[in-house]
Amino acid sequence: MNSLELLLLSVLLYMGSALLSLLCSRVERTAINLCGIGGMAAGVAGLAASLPVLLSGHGMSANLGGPFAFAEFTVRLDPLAAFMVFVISLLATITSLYSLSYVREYEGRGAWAMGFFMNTFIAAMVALMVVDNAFYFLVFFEMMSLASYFLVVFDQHDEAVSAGFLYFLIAHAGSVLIMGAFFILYTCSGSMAFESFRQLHLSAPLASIVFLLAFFGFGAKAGIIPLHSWLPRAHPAAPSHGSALMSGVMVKVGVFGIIKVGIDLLGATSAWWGLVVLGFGAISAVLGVLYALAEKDAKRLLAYSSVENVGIILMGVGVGMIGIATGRPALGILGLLGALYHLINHAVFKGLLFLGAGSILFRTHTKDMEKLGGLGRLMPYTAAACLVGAMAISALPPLNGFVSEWFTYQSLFSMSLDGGFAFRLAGPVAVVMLAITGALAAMCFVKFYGLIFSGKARSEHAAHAHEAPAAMTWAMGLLALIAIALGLCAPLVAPIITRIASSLVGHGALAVAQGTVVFPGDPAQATLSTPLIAILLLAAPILAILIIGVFKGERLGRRHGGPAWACGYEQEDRMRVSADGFSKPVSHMFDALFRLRSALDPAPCLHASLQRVIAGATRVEPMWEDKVISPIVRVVQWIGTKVQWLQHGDFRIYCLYVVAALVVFLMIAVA
Amino acid sequence: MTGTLIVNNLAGLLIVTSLMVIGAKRPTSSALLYALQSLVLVAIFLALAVTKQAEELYLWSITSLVTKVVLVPYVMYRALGSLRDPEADGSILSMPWMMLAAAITVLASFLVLDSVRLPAITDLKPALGVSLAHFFLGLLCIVTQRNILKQIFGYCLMENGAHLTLALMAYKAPELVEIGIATDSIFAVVIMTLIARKIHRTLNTLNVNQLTALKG
Amino acid sequence: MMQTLALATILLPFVGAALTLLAPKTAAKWLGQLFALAATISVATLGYQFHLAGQMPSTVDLIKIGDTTLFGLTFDSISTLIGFAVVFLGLLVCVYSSAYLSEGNREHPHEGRPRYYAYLLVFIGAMAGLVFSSTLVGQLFFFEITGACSWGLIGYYEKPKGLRAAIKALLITHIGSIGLYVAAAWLFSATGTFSLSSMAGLDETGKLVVMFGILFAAWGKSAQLPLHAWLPEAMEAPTPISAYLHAASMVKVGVYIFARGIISMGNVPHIVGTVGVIMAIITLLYGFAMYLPQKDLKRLLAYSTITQLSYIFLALSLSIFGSELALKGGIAHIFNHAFAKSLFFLVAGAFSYTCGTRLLPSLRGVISRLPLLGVSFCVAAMAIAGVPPFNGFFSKYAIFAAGFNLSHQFILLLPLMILALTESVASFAWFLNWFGKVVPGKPSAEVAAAQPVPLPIKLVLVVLIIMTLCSSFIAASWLG
Amino acid sequence: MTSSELLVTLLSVPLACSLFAFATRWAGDAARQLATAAHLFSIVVVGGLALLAASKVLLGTPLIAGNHWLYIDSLGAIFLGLVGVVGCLTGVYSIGYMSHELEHGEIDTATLCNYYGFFNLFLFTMLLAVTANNLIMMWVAVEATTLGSTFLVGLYGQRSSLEAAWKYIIICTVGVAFGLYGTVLIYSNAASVMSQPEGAIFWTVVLENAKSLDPTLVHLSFVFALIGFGTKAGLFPMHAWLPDAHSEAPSPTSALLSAVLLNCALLIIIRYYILVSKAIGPAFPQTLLMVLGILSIAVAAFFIIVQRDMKRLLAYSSVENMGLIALSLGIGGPLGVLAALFHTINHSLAKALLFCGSGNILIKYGTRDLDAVKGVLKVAPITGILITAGALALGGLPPFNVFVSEFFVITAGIKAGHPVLMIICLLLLTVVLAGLVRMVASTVFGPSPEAVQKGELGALTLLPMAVLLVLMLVMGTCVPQSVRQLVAHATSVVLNSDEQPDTQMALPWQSPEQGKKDEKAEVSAASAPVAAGI
Repeated sequence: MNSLELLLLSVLLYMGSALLSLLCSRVERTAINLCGIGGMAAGVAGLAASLPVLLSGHGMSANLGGPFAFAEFTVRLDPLAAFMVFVISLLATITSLYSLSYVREYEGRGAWAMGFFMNTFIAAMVALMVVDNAFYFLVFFEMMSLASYFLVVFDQHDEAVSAGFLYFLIAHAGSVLIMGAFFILYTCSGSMAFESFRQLHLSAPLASIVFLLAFFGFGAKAGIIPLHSWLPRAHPAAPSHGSALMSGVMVKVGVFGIIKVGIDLLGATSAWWGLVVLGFGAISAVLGVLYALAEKDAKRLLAYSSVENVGIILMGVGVGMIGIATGRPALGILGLLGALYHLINHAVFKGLLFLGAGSILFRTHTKDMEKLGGLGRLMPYTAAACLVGAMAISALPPLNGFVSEWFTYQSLFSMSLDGGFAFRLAGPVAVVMLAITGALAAMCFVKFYGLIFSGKARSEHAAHAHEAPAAMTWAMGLLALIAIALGLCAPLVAPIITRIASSLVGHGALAVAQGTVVFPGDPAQATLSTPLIAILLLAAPILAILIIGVFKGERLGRRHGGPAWACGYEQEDRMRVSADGFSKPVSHMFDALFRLRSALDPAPCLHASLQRVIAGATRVEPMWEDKVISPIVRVVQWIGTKVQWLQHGDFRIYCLYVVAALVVFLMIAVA
Repeated sequence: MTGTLIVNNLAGLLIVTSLMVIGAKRPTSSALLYALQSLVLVAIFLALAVTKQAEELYLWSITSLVTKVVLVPYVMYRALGSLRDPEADGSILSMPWMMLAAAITVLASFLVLDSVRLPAITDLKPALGVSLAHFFLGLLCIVTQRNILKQIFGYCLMENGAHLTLALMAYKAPELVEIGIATDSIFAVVIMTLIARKIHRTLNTLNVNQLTALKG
Repeated sequence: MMQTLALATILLPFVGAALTLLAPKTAAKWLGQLFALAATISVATLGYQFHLAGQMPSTVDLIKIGDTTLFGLTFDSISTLIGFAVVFLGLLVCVYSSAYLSEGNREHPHEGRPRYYAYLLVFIGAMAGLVFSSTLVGQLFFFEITGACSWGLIGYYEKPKGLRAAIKALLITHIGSIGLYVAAAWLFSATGTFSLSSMAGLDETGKLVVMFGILFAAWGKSAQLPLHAWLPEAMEAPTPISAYLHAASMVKVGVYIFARGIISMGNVPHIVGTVGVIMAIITLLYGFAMYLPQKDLKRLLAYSTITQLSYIFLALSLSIFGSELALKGGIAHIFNHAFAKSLFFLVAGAFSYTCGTRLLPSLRGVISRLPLLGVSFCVAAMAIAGVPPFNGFFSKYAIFAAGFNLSHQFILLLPLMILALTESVASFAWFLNWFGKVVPGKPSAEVAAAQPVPLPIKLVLVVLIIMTLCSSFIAASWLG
Repeated sequence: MTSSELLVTLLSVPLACSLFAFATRWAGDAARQLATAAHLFSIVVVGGLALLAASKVLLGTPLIAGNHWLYIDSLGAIFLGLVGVVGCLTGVYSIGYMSHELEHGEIDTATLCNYYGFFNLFLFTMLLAVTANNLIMMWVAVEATTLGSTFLVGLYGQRSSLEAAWKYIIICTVGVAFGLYGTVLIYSNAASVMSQPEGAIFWTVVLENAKSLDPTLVHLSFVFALIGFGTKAGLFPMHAWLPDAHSEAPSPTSALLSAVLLNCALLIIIRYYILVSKAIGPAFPQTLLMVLGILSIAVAAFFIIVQRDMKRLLAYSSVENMGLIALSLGIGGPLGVLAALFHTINHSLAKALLFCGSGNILIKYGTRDLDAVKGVLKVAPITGILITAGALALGGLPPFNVFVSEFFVITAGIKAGHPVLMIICLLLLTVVLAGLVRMVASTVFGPSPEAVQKGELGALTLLPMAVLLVLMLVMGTCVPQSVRQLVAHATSVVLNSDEQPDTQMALPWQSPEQGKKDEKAEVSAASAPVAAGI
């Protein structure tokens, strides 16, 4: 089986299990298992399909025809697509595993349907990555949105429904923008095939229009600020493994699309596109994390954090595009390396965190962090996995988040060194923003972990929680391991991703790793060795413990638990750190930015104008009846009643009619 | 006095008699006057027959004599004599106005016929004009009178006018035609009379203004 | 063979209608279904034969006066495709009606009368006749029959409001038909024949007159501005009829004759296209604005029909500028919309049947109480809104692609296409909004008290859901 | 049977039966049966012989009989056929209708005998009108139709029916009297220019000499004839008697009046039209006909839309249709005339059907008021369906016949270069349709009143209507070859030319070779790809 066949198998497995799940609506347990196992199998097949391409760097494509005369179903598994398929499959495999237990929560509430939507959702994403035709691209793009929409509204309460509405609407509007971009390309090339788009050489203004349309279209999907408003509402509403996929993978589809159109199809010909991407990325990163910090709801926090991370990824993409546009392939590769690396990393740790949040929800039935606490002891595995995730997302070395952010930093530094004024200015600014982001992210996840897992339980549910089922802990564990591996094995992973990036840039591969170190193209600029850091980090506390253990052996044994010291007062609930309290200083500091969020919210304005339109339409609707049809009817009837006067009963007058007619006609005849 | 002159003068007499028919108060007197008029008509036929050497017209005059002078007036005299409805008496136009209208009609008819150029009737144009005018006079009777019985007479007058025209212009037509026309007119009169009687019986009126229930 | 089959498709329903009227009342619904089924089999076989014959377009003259063809049949991929849709949907509506028109119906409890099925059958036959007609006279003939049938069906419940609406529908479409009268007459006086194929030989004025005539007639039937007023009122009809009228038949008459005209004329004056496009866009926006105040599902669907037909008009008008893609997209949209909108209307009917209401605000939480209806609602809404994998997207996409492609040549099309695209998003939003309000959540009192959906209704809904998923592929592969 | 015998029989049977029916009033108890039998015999003979005569004309040359007094060419044959068919059907309907009236005491036996007598007399006069060749006899016959039918109109002897009868007879006699002037003018004109004046009385002979007639007089005579016979044909503004008479007459009579009588007058107009066209060219008569036609349509349309009385509404619809025929004649050309003749036939069938239907309603409900009649479909379903179909047909909706002829009218008009006029005409027809449909909607549908007993009136009242409906369907979908030929011949008669419009309509089941050829072509088309595949 070659990669494409495996890929096909993967998609068929997803779809097959999805459809079977529909048929098993009466036996939900079977449906759950079917979907879970099917998804896992499909995920594995997807991994198997993508790995050879990733490792070899050689893509493949096939043309499958299709019924539509204007669009052929072309499949192209190039390195970028393979990378994305890999990420999707990876997360899909694990979430499928997770779902085996998690979905039981939904038994009796249509778990079979959830399985159907879930697997369809994944299948659509996989297919979306590899189609090489604008038409089918949009088809799968919309199918992805559609399937995930149902995941969002699955709970059927008002909040979920309205979140779903917002989500799907923005996604659809985005897809229409994308459609517009594709149509322009189609108009110029005469074909819907991406291949023909790649051959095009558009004029700069036209290309810019295409790019901007695509950027905002995909940006809506990626959740860049200001098109992000659906994200913090939709992701929490979905079931957690769905949120994991949406947040971990689906938003990346947006990024993928930006890369696809901006670099793959248009060739990133204008440098300012990169600046745009960079700018939006930076803003999204900072604002995303700020908003995340202010959240009390665990899943909303994670969702805002996704906005932040997408911002970071886009910063990398932006740098990559600038590199390509300004003819600095090394910079381009570096930027894309950072972006893609962060992409997979974010998928892993955000997936992990959402699964963790899901496990907590599964046991405690709440997402409100104010009501949690002390779960570290009750759910140790979950806590451990979440700790890894939180550390990774906070970019603590040697975990994966650090590596990719490091590459991004390096690319920004490289950019600042050279090129036009704008770029030299943009680089440092972006670096600063990235740094702020990093700091706030760390704070944010301290809050996340601390409020949920540390301290004492704040609610009955939380107090009686216990460890999640095995499938779920295994899934989280796996992700945690992958997060660690991606960090530690950076020297192995980075070259693979570099190859993808360089294939995008169209330049020879850049050396970014040697032995146990990775470096941004030039080892002289900077080097990083995550294994070494890991060893050092592990070594330092162990050394300390060893020392303590050796010298203060008996004291350790005498330690005993008791209430925390509260200046001598009794412990009270309100003394504990609350979610609000934790982020209060930050909220104060960035008050203006928070206020901006509500000030810029277009919803009230839209609502008002909608009301006006409705009122207008209500008035206009009967107008046809009143102003057009009724008058016509009335006039006809009026004429009728007037004409009736002719026939008023006196036959003598009737005789005169005859005479009159005769006279008139005689006059005509004589004249 | 040539035949044509006689014809033309008699035709003039027709107008006078028809005005009398219209003006008569009682239906019986109208019937009698109508018989008188028909007599004049028969005389015209005879005169024409002599003038034109048309044997057909003798036959016409005989049939006319039988039907119009005897039969029709008799029928009307008998059938209408008993019908009275004082409210229905009267006309839209008073007698002087009626005369004026008649004059105008005659004049107009003459004018219209002025443009007609048929060799057969050049010398009988006045008679032809009168016949046309007579026809319209009948119509005038129908239109102006309030009594439906008068309208029967109006029809008869029209009929006479038309008959005269026919005699002037189409006397060569087969006799059967004339008989057909005569039969038609008799039947028309009979039927009208019957209906008038029925109306009088059912509605107790002869007033045209009462016959305006059907409208719109 | 094909000729016989086509004639059978046209005539069988008429025969069935006559029998239905004569047969006892209880037999009516079975006779109706039987004859609709026979016609469907016939048209399907016709399609198969046509396919075997290599999908070569052909024309057969049937009724001639001298050299003038009065009526003939035309077989090409378009007529067979649309013919199948109208007859097949007729069958589905028949089946559906057999359950809908029963004492169990909550909104209109009564047993279907023979004349209902008779009208319906005549409608099916007339639609088939119109679709296969190769002459303008034939089209006009069946055009008017459909008008008469719609009159009978809209006023079926014999309520004053319904009767009024029926007359309105009849008269407005009849006024529309004046265009067709003029077109046919003009064609005849210019070329001495009524056959569509001769339209290509007209001079410029003739083309303008004929094409505008057809366009006007098409507006009337397809309820486009300014002749749209009959359609929302026509919702007084029994719901299966609304489904048939506003999805498959009545309104499709207009677009179909327009499409036929364009295909037959070949080189259509651009001014026709310009007028067509502009009116389509205006109707599109107007129709959308009218979505907003609607609370009655059927009225909402009525306006949605208007806008969807505007899309078809847009497509067909664009094809005048030389876009093959637009033409195919338009035809495919006729086909796709037929199934999607039927589904939607039949869902509305099922609501009436089970819950006794079709007012959107009183419907809530359908999915938990009536899952099939919820799913159908969703599929229909998504299909109408143009979300893949449902059929609406595929044809709409082709229309937009063609439009944008043409805007390269005709720059003024660009803003119009953008408007259309905006409308597309907006109507998507509106349907999604209602979907969110109606389908999920806690059942409202009406829904909670719903009675079960009868089997025939379920069956039809399932078939339509399947068709909604695959009709676009059928259309695409059939049209080539 | 020679043509002469045929025609004489045709004319004499109804006359004899009529007299017999009058006579039966003295037959006591048997009167009803005797009169009915005579009536039945008469209408069957008339129907059969009329069709026979028409078919003879179709197969051969025009029939001339009775010393040139009677003449049937294909034009006359159409009208003769109509008199026969509609007369026969309404005759049958009469039996059912009148026996019902009798049983309910609306009329007595003597009136019934009178009814049958007058009915057949009326038939006779109409037959005479359409077969007359003698110009003056034509007039006489038309005048006689009035006289024959006046009693029918006033049969019920009620206030309104008497009023209607009075108006009918006065206006028609006055109007038709003008026709006499036209006749006389033509005759004397012809007589003065022809070498053998005695022939000038015959239409056929005059036609041969039409070219030598004096143009001015021809102008005048056409105006007189048009106004005169137009009165009888119910063209605006001479139509005023029509709604009254049609609405007050017993329904079968209304049907006969509307479907046949008007046509008889129309035939005379056409005869004059032929003469005049030949003498002075068609422009003048066409203009007049068009003016009258469009005026009639317009005025009648508005009358229809506000009418609340069912039979009056139908009566106005007759005005409208007569207008349409006149318009079509006025448009002229082969197509226009063809359309006019077709429309004559179609209108007759449709109107007869509707008047019969209105008769059923009248009996059932005792009123013709549209506001009072409701739910016919529930009371008498078959009647309801037939009325609905008839009204739709009359409104010009396919698959019925009126659509076809209306379409031809429009086509002819546009071909002749009157697009605006035709659009106006179509709009007016829409108004008419509105009126008819509104009538059906308010009577046929809706809840049925409690007071009305449910059930049909019996086969005799339904069968003729059903036959008419079938005829209408046939005329609307596949006009029989014979009718087409007849109309085509008639058109050539009207156009005075030997070239006739080609109406050889080919139907698939009528030309086996044609069909076979197509099938063969199809087979070869189907087999081509297969062969290529092999």
